[in-house]
Amino acid sequence: MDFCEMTTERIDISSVARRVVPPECGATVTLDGYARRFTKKDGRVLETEHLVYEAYPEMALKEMQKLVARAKAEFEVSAVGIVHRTGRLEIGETSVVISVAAPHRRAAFAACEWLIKELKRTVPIWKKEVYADGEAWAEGESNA
Amino acid sequence: MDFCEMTTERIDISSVARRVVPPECGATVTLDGYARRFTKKDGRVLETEHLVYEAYPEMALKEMQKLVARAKAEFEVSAVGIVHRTGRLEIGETSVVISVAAPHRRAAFAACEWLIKELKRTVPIWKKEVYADGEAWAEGESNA
Amino acid sequence: MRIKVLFFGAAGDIVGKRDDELDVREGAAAKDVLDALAARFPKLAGHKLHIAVDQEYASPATAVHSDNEIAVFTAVSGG
Amino acid sequence: MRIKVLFFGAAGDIVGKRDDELDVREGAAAKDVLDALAARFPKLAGHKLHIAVDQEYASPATAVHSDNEIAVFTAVSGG
Repeated sequence: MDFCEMTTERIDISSVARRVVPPECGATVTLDGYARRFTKKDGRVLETEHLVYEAYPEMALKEMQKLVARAKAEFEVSAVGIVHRTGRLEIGETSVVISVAAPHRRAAFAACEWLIKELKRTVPIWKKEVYADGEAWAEGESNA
Repeated sequence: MDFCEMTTERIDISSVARRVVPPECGATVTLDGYARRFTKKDGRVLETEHLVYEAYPEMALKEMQKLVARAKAEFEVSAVGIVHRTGRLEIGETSVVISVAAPHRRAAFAACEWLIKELKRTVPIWKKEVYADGEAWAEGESNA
Repeated sequence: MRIKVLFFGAAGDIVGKRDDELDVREGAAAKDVLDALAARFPKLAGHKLHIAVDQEYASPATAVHSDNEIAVFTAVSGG
Repeated sequence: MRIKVLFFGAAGDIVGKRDDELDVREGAAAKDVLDALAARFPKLAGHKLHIAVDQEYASPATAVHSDNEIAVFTAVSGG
């Protein structure tokens, strides 16, 4: 029921969310992350033209699978799906979808929020922001 | 950007989530509620065959719009979409989708969780569970 | 005065219809409407009922008029 | 012994390639690999680097062998 995937194709949110619907559940919480056009950096507002995500694919999948196992051990959730896109993404396109199904929605919200925080901290994927006049690797939210 | 809708058709989660993507945002949190097959009641486990949702449509839309206004006043969120289905629903079919986009995902999680809690408490919609040998109106989570 | 009342959810099943007409005194409040309904449909008595006047939740003291849209229902259970 | 190192993210741009070979002493630890890289690529010095051995985060003391898959990268920024 659980799944972790990497793709270079567009991610359809429904197809992730609807794969985690066990019969004992009544709610699925889905986090949909996407590229924002404007980023504040050193007091300036940078306009991003597009993004490039690079992954260390085998390790990224292993780290995602560890997160799913930890989420299922620590929260009362029934199913978790994570899909992360890599390669070039246009502004507004979904980079990551995390769906969590649970018998009670409170656990689904808590687990989904924990999963995206941990994914950004531990899963070896890097985001490069490309501007009209340059590019920069995004700084991680915190260190692993 | 915000929207509240009632429909008797199937709800596509992506089409709700992707309508709330403002350029200053980087994350959308979506709650997808659906009919569960098994419900505990008075110590028995009932198997639901299908559901029927009834609404007081004009008032339901007004109450949803109030919730959206309150969510935007109380949380740092940019856009909210709510779609609720009525009529007959089969098990596993989505009854409600709430999507919240925000510059920072923490506010999106908090607002989405608050919205579904309040929707279940205040929006005049009623769920009837139909079993092989009878039917019953669901009891609300709490009183308005 | 004569008012029209809409019923939703379990309330509709209990009274056996989705709307009804009811006579209440001029200047009646929401509470008077609920009392009149309880007298007419004793099976409603065991239920906690909500009343909306013109599509807004009403308190027991909310005044009702013959041109108001009045709705009575049990605890909501959407979502 | 000779080891192969993979680079990802900013680390790859800084060293100008996605993998490289490096000579370290037998029984070297992850910390020795990072020190050798810092000596060879001075521009890496200003960055906090992570090292993975066989696709697992390694501590400075983790032993490395010539048949390990070793990867070096800056703080992750997916999501």
